[in-house]
Amino acid sequence: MWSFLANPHRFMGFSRLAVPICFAIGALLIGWSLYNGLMVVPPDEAQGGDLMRAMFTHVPSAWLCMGLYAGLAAASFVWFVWRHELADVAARAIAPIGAGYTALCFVTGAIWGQKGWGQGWHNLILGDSRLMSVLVLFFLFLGYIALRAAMETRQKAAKAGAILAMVGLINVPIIKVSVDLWETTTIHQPSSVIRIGGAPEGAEAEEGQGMNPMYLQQLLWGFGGHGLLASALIFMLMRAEIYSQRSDRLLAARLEES
Amino acid sequence: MKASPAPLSSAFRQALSEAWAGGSGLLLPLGFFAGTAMLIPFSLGSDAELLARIGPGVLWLALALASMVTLERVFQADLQDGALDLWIQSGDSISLIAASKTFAHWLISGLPLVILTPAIGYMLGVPMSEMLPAMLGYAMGGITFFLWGGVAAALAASVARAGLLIAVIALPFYVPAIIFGVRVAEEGLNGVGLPFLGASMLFALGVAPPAMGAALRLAAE
Amino acid sequence: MKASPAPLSSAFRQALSEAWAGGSGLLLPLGFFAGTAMLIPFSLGSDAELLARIGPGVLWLALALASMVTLERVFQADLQDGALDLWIQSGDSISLIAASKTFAHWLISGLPLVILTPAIGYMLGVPMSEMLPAMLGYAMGGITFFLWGGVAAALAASVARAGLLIAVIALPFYVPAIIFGVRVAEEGLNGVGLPFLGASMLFALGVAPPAMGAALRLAAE
Amino acid sequence: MSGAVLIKTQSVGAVRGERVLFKALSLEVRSGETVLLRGANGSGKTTFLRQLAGLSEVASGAMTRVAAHHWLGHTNGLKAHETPRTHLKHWARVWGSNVEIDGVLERMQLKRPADVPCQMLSAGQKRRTALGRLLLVERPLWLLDEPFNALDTAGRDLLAGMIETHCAGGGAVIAALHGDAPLAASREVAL
Amino acid sequence: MSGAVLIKTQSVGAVRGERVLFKALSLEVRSGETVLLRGANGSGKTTFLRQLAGLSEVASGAMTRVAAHHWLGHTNGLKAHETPRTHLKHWARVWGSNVEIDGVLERMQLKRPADVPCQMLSAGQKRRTALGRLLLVERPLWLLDEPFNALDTAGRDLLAGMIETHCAGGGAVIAALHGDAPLAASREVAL
Ligand code: HEM
Ligand SMILES: Nc1ncnc2c1ncn2[C@@H]1O[C@H](COP(=O)(O)OP(=O)(O)OP(=O)(O)O)[C@@H](O)[C@H]1O
Ligand SMILES: Nc1ncnc2c1ncn2[C@@H]1O[C@H](COP(=O)(O)OP(=O)(O)OP(=O)(O)O)[C@@H](O)[C@H]1O
Ligand SMILES: [Mg+2]
Ligand SMILES: [Mg+2]
Repeated sequence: MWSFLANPHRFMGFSRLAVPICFAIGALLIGWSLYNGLMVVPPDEAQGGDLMRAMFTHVPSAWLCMGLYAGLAAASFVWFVWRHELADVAARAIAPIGAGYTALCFVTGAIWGQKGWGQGWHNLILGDSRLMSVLVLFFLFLGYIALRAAMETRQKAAKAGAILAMVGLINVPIIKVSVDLWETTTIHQPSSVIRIGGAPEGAEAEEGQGMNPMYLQQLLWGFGGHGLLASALIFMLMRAEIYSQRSDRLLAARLEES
Repeated sequence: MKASPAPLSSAFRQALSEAWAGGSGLLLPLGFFAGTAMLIPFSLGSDAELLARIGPGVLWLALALASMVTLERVFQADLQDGALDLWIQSGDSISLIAASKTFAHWLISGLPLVILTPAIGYMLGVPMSEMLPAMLGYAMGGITFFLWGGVAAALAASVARAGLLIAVIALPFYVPAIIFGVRVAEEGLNGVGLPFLGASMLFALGVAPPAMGAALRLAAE
Repeated sequence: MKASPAPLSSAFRQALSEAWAGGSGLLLPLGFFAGTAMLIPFSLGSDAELLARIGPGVLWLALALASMVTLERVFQADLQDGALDLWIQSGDSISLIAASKTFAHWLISGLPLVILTPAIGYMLGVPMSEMLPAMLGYAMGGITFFLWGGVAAALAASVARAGLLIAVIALPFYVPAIIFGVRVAEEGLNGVGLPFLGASMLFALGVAPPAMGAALRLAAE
Repeated sequence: MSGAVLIKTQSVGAVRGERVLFKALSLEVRSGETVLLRGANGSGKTTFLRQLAGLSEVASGAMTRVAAHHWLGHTNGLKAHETPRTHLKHWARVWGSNVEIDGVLERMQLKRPADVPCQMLSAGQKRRTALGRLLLVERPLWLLDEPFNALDTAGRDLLAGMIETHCAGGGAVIAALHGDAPLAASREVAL
Repeated sequence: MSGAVLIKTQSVGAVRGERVLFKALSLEVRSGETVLLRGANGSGKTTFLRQLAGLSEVASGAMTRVAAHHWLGHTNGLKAHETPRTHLKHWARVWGSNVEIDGVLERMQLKRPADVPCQMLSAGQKRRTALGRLLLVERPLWLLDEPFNALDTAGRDLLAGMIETHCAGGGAVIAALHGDAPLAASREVAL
């Protein structure tokens, strides 16, 4: 599909349909997960009571922001090696959305943590390794956006951005390792989703934070919804960029004539 | 020396658009201060009480850094591209022009710390009551830093790679502002820090522009 | 790409003399670090125990700052005066040339902190046993900083006023080195910090030069 | 030689390093004149022009400046992020000029790259932008350091025309120049 | 036209911004030739030269580089703190040349300012220093962008002589130039 879409014309055709569809389904899924998450499922007192309902945004956005950085690096790689113009358009569009989801992850995490971690937990934002690595990810996005904005031409912005995104990707696991090795007591809970299906009920209960399958369902709906929403937003930005490139070209052609 | 405000406002505008063009507007300075705040716990450890106590002090270093990093190239670029020659011959006070350029750069690169102070302070666990004094301290201290940094940058304009030179010239001048600035944050608006911080800012406002002017004339020779 | 070492050593020598000429030899970097160390008690208060605990961490920030301030102009000047064009066409690997320039600048602007560590540490009351690990940490961390700072500076070489941009790009890359560097100082040479600091330095040594090379080629376009 | 004196130097000298570049240089320029400074590379033309402009100190002798002047040095005075239009607008504001910028751009044949940042302009386009400053406000004396550098043939003719018009209108030009000039000099000064 | 081909382009094009500067530019330069690039300001001479030198990417078409080249652009490539002597020594080391630097300085008439930092040199002295690089190592192809700028009459003749000798010895020169050249061009290419 990717080689099929590499042609901007086909992309425009595809995305004209894809944007509204992704928007609609994404909104539906997010709405459904939020409705269930906020209204239906019982609050989990062990995890902050009603505040834990932030989870249905927090966890999808946490997954997405990491995925989007990988996507940014992949698009940059494709552009750098094969010079597919569309890959650069995609990279350019992914960056602000990725930064947005990183911020969303942080904000929802903060809301969730309000009660769960007790008063004054925010003292620890800068002292917690999980939180720090998300913050560093945010800065990688930010640096990428700022670098692109500072370059004079689109070509240069594309190339400089690609170099930074690729180098940054290899830096991500290092940051992850270093931050985990950093002497902090993370108050963030470890990954639990993956164990939900496989682990026996007892083991979960033992942990005292086992995830109710009902939660998991909403999480997955939410993840799907946010994934589609992010795709729709990215496609939209890409379309805007392609339009502006086209109009630039038209304008230049008209100047050339006159 | 004419008294018309047009040259000053144009110099201000040009510097503003220069600072803006160099880095996607305010996003960059905001990112810079947030980024430095992010480095603090890494280098100082994650002890919450400690962070709340010294974090704001470290941000003074970030502000000092921002002033030097920003100003290093301003006058040197003017010298190299010949714009300084034009300014000196414009018939307006080169001191005032330099001051208004410095002010523009403070707006872009120094003021964002003031704006970010509540957010960073919240993350570091600084008590709410200290926030407003801290902001005032960063604002007045920032202006002072940028003025002295401008003097150092003007003095170093004709030296090829002046980065650390500027720092060494400027740092001693930063000391009073830091001392009083920290005091303002600690003892609030009623303490003795505020008038002294104000005095050192006014002193910089009075002395730095003519010094910049003289240094720039010298650089153009 | 020829394999002769002459171009690399010449690039190194040229950069060394540039750094030396730009700042009256080693005096300036030494002054810079001593000056920053002097500012620490002013901004953080004079509690002896506190100073010994966090002073060394603040020096990490000073080192990060020195790397950025120093490198900002290096590649930008090469671009503006046309020397970059010559390097790119010299037939040698521009990556290696950039790396050797970076190394020269580290020697002048980063190494002095290592040399000063005993003196500053003594002033701040840091225990003697932590001195050697701290020096090792500053040395290896400094090389890492300068390499990543070089990448950021090369990426931003064609941007007019790139100071803060370079900082924002480079800061995330500084994080691992700071974390491990601080650990090395705390837990000594036998801890887990040293191998990890070494690994992140080696990683930078492997990845940064090609990235600098690609970025410089782009800047010259 | 009937015009009013615009600038006058009396046995001016310049020292660079330990070297005396020139001494006892006396010059009187009146309105209507085109004075060319001639001399080998490094003979001190730029130094003298900078003294005339008040940018460098005079080592010995005296200088009387009567009229306002325009300056164009070896460097163009353009900022990387400025476009020709914003550059000219900026100096028009500083100098309090009401000239229409579009007209100046037209005259300097800069219509096309009017909105391209100077960083990306060709050498000649940069020079033309700098020359456009001369048209923003009327100033009797023009001090030009190798102004024909980087200009194409059309640009040379354009500048020669500008100088001619300026001198015919009571102005004067002092220009450092190498080789043949496409303009009629009323006087040449050898350095 | 009997010399060996030194460089060859096949319908090369360049795009700047959204503008096509030139397209389908084909050129074959053989040893012994002096090719002048002509064109108005902003027509793309510098861009084309940078493509020939491998500094800029070619938007379309193909380029075959056979021989090594020397490059002299609008900028001289001098560092502010370098003197002409250290600059030439530096590049001689990089390029593995054993030429005597004193001889080159003599030839470029730079004996006097040989130890003055470039920052303080006159425009023509800087240009001469940059031109001195051409004498450090033999390279068949010289790519020169307005090389006569800032040179005085003696400097022009000097450079014209250098170019003539170079071409007579089997080299070739591609130079962008405005106005009359003090050298015999074997071919002119209009952009
Ligand atoms: C600003 C604060 C926070 C940030 C930056 C943050 C960041 C993250 C990140 C990056 C992930 C994905 C980790 C992974 O899948 O490996 C994640 C997942 C998660 N977070 Fe947070 N978090 C924050 C606060 C919180 C709080 C306060 C809670 C609850 C007490 C929480 C609960 C969770 C849960 C349950 C997951 C899913 C874990 C899994 O199964 O993978 N987070 N968070
Ligand atoms: N510190 C110094 N020591 C020795 N000589 C110096 C010093 N500073 C400048 N000079 C010399 O002063 C002269 C300055 O000349 P100037 O730039 O005025 O020449 P010019 O006539 O404009 O030459 P060009 O035609 O090349 O532009 C040069 O010869 C330069 O070498
Ligand atoms: N981003 C851009 N948008 C529009 N035009 C651009 C852009 N970048 C460069 N240009 C144009 O590309 C051209 C570059 O020309 P180049 O420097 O090769 O000219 P040249 O023939 O060397 O001219 P000169 O004789 O003045 O040196 C200029 O006309 C410039 O305005
Ligand atoms: Mg001159
Ligand atoms: Mg050109």
